[in-house]
Amino acid sequence: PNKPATESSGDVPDKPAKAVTLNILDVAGNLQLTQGMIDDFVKQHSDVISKVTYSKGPAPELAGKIKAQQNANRVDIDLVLTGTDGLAAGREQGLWTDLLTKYSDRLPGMKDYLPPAQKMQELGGKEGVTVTYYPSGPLLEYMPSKVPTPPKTADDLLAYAKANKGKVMYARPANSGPGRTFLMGLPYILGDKDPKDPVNGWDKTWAYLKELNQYVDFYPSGTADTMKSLANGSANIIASTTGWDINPRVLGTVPKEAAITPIQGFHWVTDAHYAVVPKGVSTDKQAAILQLLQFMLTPEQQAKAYDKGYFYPGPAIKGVELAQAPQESKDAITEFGRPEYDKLIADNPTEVPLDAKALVAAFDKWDREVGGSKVKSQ
Amino acid sequence: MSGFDQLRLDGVTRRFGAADALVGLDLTIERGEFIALLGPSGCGKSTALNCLAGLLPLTAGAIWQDDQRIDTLPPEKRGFGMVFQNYALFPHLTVRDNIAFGLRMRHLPKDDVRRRTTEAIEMVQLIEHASKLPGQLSGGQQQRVAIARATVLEPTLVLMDEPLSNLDAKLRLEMRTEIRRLHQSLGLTTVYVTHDQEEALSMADRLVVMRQGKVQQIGTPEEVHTKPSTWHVADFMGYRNLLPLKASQMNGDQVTVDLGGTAIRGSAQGAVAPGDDVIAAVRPEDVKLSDQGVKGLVEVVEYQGRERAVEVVLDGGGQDDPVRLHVRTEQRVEAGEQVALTVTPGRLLVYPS
Amino acid sequence: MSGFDQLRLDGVTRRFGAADALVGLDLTIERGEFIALLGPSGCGKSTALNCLAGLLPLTAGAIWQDDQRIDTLPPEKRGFGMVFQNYALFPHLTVRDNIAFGLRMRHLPKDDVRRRTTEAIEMVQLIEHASKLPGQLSGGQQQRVAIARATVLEPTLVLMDEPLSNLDAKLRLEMRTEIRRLHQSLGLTTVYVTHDQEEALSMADRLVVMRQGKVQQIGTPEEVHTKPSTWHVADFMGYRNLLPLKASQMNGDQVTVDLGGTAIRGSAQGAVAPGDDVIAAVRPEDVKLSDQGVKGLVEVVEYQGRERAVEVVLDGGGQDDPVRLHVRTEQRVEAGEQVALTVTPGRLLVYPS
Amino acid sequence: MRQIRATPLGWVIWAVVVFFFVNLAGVVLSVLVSSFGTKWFDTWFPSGFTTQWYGDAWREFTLFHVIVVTLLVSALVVVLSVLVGAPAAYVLARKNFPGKRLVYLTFLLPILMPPITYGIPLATVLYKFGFAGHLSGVVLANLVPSVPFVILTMTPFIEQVDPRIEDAARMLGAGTRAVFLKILAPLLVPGLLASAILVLVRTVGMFELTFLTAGPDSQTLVVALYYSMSAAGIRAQQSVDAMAVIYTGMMLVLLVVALRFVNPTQLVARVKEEPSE
Amino acid sequence: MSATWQHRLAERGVDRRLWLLLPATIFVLLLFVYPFLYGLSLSFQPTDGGGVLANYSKFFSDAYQRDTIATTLKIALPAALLNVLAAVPIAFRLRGRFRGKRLLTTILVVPITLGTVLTAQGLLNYLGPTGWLNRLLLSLHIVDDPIRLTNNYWGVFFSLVITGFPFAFLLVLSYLSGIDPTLERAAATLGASRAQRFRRITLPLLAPGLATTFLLTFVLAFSVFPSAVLVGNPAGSTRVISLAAYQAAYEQYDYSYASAIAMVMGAVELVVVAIVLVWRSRLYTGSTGGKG
Ligand SMILES: Nc1ncnc2c1ncn2[C@@H]1O[C@H](COP(=O)(O)OP(=O)(O)OP(=O)(O)O)[C@@H](O)[C@H]1O
Ligand SMILES: Nc1ncnc2c1ncn2[C@@H]1O[C@H](COP(=O)(O)OP(=O)(O)OP(=O)(O)O)[C@@H](O)[C@H]1O
Ligand SMILES: [Mg+2]
Ligand SMILES: [Mg+2]
Repeated sequence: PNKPATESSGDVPDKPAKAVTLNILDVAGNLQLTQGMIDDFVKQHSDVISKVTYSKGPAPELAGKIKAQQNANRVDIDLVLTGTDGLAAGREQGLWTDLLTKYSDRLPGMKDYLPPAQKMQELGGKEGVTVTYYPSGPLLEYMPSKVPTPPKTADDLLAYAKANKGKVMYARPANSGPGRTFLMGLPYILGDKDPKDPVNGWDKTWAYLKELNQYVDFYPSGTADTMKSLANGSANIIASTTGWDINPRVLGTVPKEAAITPIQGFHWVTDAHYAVVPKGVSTDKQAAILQLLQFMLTPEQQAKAYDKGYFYPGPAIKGVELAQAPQESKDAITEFGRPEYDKLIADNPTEVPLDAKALVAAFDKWDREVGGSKVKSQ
Repeated sequence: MSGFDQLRLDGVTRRFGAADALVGLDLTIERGEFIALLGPSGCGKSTALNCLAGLLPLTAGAIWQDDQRIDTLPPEKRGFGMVFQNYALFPHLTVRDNIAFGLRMRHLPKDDVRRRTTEAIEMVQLIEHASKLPGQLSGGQQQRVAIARATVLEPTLVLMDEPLSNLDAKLRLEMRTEIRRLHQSLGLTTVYVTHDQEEALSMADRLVVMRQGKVQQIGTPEEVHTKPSTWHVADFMGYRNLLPLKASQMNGDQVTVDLGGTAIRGSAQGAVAPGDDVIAAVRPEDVKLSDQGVKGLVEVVEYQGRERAVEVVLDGGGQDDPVRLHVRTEQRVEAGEQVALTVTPGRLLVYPS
Repeated sequence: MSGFDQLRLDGVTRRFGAADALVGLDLTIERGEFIALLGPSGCGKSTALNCLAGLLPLTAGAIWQDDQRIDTLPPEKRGFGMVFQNYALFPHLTVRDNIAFGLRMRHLPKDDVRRRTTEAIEMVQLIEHASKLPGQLSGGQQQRVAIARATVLEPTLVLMDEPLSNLDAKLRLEMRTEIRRLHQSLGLTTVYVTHDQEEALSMADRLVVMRQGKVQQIGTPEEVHTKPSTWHVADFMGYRNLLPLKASQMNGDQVTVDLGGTAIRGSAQGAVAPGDDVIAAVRPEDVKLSDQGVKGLVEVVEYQGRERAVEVVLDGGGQDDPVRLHVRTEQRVEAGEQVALTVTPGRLLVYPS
Repeated sequence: MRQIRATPLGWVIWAVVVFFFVNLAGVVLSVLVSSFGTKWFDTWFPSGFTTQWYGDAWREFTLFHVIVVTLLVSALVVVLSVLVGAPAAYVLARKNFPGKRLVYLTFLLPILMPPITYGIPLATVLYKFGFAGHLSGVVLANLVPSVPFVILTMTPFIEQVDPRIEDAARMLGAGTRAVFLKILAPLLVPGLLASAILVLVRTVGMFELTFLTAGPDSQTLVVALYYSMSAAGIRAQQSVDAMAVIYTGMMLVLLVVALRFVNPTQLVARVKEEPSE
Repeated sequence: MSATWQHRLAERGVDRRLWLLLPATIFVLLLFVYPFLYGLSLSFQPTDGGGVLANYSKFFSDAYQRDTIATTLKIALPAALLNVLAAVPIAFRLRGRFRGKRLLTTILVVPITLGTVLTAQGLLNYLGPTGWLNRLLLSLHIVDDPIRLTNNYWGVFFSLVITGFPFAFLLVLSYLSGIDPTLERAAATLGASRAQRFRRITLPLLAPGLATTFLLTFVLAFSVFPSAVLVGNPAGSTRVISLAAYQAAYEQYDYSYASAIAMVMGAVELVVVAIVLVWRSRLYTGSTGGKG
């Protein structure tokens, strides 16, 4: 059933000897943004890629799967679409092919990255190619009917939480994008010593979170639960991001009336999706993938990343306007998007997220000292 | 539950699907009686016993204990003891615990339980097997456990379903005596199912002979043995010779029938008229080899210890339907010998066919 | 597997834990023989049969079929048939399917299977029950299914473990004849376990009498019946009167013993010298009520059909250890009567005790 | 036919059962309703109904194919694990032999050990021999916990069968295979069914080993379900509900089919059943 | 092999039938034992260096991790016990024949199909602060504030009961079907009341099956993972040991440590299992008369 591993370490030709089929594994939900691009490429360049099979899976087990394949010398996943966590996990285990050292010139689109996307690409190192980008958060989302005067500052939030026990909610950071964005964004808001060093540099953040913890009932295990709580009224204010603000309202899981508010002095903690190639993929396939990635980094294709606000805005390169996006996309964002985002994105600084090690340390500390303290206090 | 004076079965009927296993059983059991249910395999003996014990709901009829109707009581409320035909020993309990089970259920003091259990184990001669599980016992040993388990309780009514069938003759005799002794000394009332006439005759005060779910005859052992009410009962009670003959002459209840050319007297059992087709019944042990009488040829001889079971084909019987007589004798005869037979006077019973 | 000429058991032994269930059984079975294993409950009969069948591994010894050692073959390779003491019917199969099972295992043509199965069902008189499940049958019916299931295969050796114990007397007689007939007409070799001496005597060519796992005597029915080798065998073979006496006089193998003050002649079985403690054995039917002889008091009378079983306490026996004689008689006697007894000459056996 | 007898304790038990099921119905219905709902905020029922979530899930995960694969995998796993496990259970139930404890422990471990410990090396082995990435690999990997599972559940059932029944079959010329097929199998129907259903449930729900060994064509429903539930990114609550309903629906169909074939309470001892009243 | 030897071995249980063990043994050896040993050795090779036992001492010296054992046992033992104990009387009542039995059994078994995800979603929907149950209680004024039944211990417990009960029920019902009802009837004639019959006859004969059932439900409950995350409070009161292993493996990517935690998990289970098995081996485990 498996194709034997063909040559994977030699030079990558410009074009595969004959059209290849690609197995793409998406562990970040990225296909929602990019499947259209890939399908278009296959349609237009069937001499390069004859067929693509998609599979999807949760991120954490990804590394194990690739590792098993590589140990057995039979890699049958050719391209992985992942977030920063999967990318880092794989890198730590040495799973990814170094594509960019030799072949970055085949990806001219990478020169047009938006500046923050460029910074995200630096996180991607020589293995990951940024395909989509968004500024993320932290933002607070609330129901105007329940919270007439939303908190403007971190202290406001604390005061509100104290006054409305259990009504402020964020998900366990390890399981939730908005949760971790909130965590990583706090040091900037509170002016901590070293926002990149969660263990030694986040004194104010930890103190703040512990205090907030007193007014929180529990931390759901996913963002979806916080959204649901917001929608059904059991939470009034939750942590959110641009994408998590727009898309759930498009989908109808959160009422359209929900509003967002930034916290004074916040920095965007950005996020991106990457394409990576596991070691052991044949050079022919690598060639095809390089062509595919270059195709995906063109503005016409990047415009598809607007989607329905899921990764708002989405495109990683400069000069991609909403107008270029498919009609569906435009309609959704016209109805549910927020004009204020343009200004917020323009006016607030952007920061790359913590690197994998620091992030794991932050999660661990949060689990033990914030989330875990619940065990003792009960 | 203390004793009772009378137990009345009133039209007790049990059907399995469309088949009648037991039909309209009427029987009154007096306190202290020993009653044997007797009949061929499948005639409904176990069914009757199970109905009495409360293990099978009745299809119709009622059971009265003195003035109380008990056929709706669950088995444990009736306080009867039962020995099951397939033993139904508790596979997870040792012999001792099997036997002690009922006593423990009655919450007797520990010492009492131990003493009475030990006595019962001794009675059935299983001392060295007391701590074995039923699966480690021989068939006969299992049966003895079942007997001990039921009788150790000294219940007011004991029901026994062929309790001795797997025992050897010697032990069977001993157990018979033991059961009778228990019955008498404890003042039990016993209903005893058996297929062994001798057992029934020797143990019971009254016999109930059944056939195909119906009672054929109820009577003392002597009545049933000497005056079976139908030829079926006779058949079952060891009248092995059942001869389809013609009645020739009547004299009171004396009938004359023709057997192999010889006229023989018998006593009529039921309405018989001269010229009728009748069935004449006689036991092998009531037919004697002698110098004169009905002539015949010895066909089969079977050694049975002191006696021999001999099968004689009568002369003059039809070619394709020869008349055979079973004879028991202490004489030495050989197959092929020519013999003459006489029937002990008064021992030939004549039934309408 | 086609037939064999001889089956040899050579020191066959089986132990359960520390207990010997069967010790050094030596027995040669000739083709076509009908052998009965006889002995009290728990003596190892079933164990012997199971060893022969291959269902129990031997602890020691060997089994030879002609020149082939077969005690290591699994049961299904030996090609023997077996009737189990507890029937072991397949609870999920109807009577018909139970009986057809073995034939199906031999992949016989469908028509053959049907025909032979039907014949077997007829033989055991279960036609109207053919489509019942075993759980819906009476005990006797189940046993008949077990018999039919084993014999329908016409195996070279048939092993039967008390196959008739749950049947009534009439059916038992019929089945006996049927089994003998099958044995002869199919040229089977049969090993038959029973606890019923009469059955053993009437059916078998040779008897093996066992006690506590050991063979006591092997011989023809007549030998075993008239000359039991030990008093244990005598006991088991119906010599219900076993009297501990003293030998007074010897004359060849004629011994004189003193019974209740009367000198009686018996034949010595084994080394007996004057003055020895001996055990005198005599059957109840060989003791006659008469006008003179040993005197005694009738204690118990049991009705047993034509005959009565009478227990007589001899005069002059010790107060605490009275000597009792069991007698069978056709005479009417009552408990409390004074009687005199004689022993049929030549029927008293005297064993060293 | 017997009515359920109403002792006081009986009433209590049935009351508890009914209470349990009323709440369970609430649990299930709330998901079902939600999976068909458009928007459902702080109200008793959603504001509208739609089948959109099912359509989306169906297309996004090519569920038809996934379901076919799932059925195939679970059927194979059930059949194979019974074939391999039942004979072993037989030996463990019937025989005492030297080293039995060790063997027993070896069979216990795969049930006790979480797949984290052996999942990745197992997948490596399966990739090495070319099974993984394909249906056969998924089946083999799932057999690892299933075979011991069958062994463990079947052992008590086999213990319950009187060995003399088997002896009788052997005496009638039945070899081991025939004894298994004609005697044990029918007698063990309740046990086989129970363990088959449980293996089925576990297999259909076994995410980890399946994910590690599945290729693009051999994903099962549970992988899709876990993805929809825990993948990064945004997914409507209702679409997870819809996936869960599809998952349950499939299991339900399998269960009902299984129960149609064999009644779990079909007693072999049925003929000796409590007398009907 | 000499026949004597063959007898010796046969008496000890070594005979041809042992071959039946072969397929399963080979299978487990090939596909489990090797990978498992690999995992075991991995647990002795800590990523961060240190001695062979570094992972284990790390686990046991860290209260945050060590406590997961107690947390897990606190959830798994009661849930497994409840499932088995509840299954017994219900299954017991479902023996025999009566109208609607098949339907009733099917209904009782159906929750087995729900799966963790649907159960979790359902519990969150139904028992959540604005779920139907709380709505009902609030509108009937039985409570003033919504009761919290999810995202804590109870959520996980309920989910284990919902998924575990039918499982236990199915097994118990089947084991029960193997017991010959005649035995109970025999006990009845010996004067045993319903309760006594159950206690003295049915229960002991059922006990080996119950032990197995308990083991299986316990093992399932002990490795509870998705529901601990979804309906529990994974950061706090329901931080079960499998979650600790999961975090080590998939959040911190320390497979070695994860293996060690999983080994500890297996060992704890093994202790419970061993206790139950030792107990079981003292029970009567033979024919229960029902099938022959
Ligand atoms: N559960 C049942 N279903 C159908 N028929 C049954 C059932 N139980 C018994 N029978 C039938 O009822 C009849 C009477 O059975 P019963 O057990 O009372 O006979 P029995 O007189 O005890 O015979 P035996 O001496 O052989 O034990 C038999 O023909 C039997 O086949
Ligand atoms: N599995 C076992 N474990 C221990 N002892 C056993 C086992 N099976 C049989 N025995 C013992 O071995 C002895 C012989 O048993 P066996 O079944 O051969 O007797 P039997 O002659 O057939 O008796 P019966 O006529 O009562 O059936 C008995 O004392 C019995 O208790
Ligand atoms: Mg009967
Ligand atoms: Mg026996």
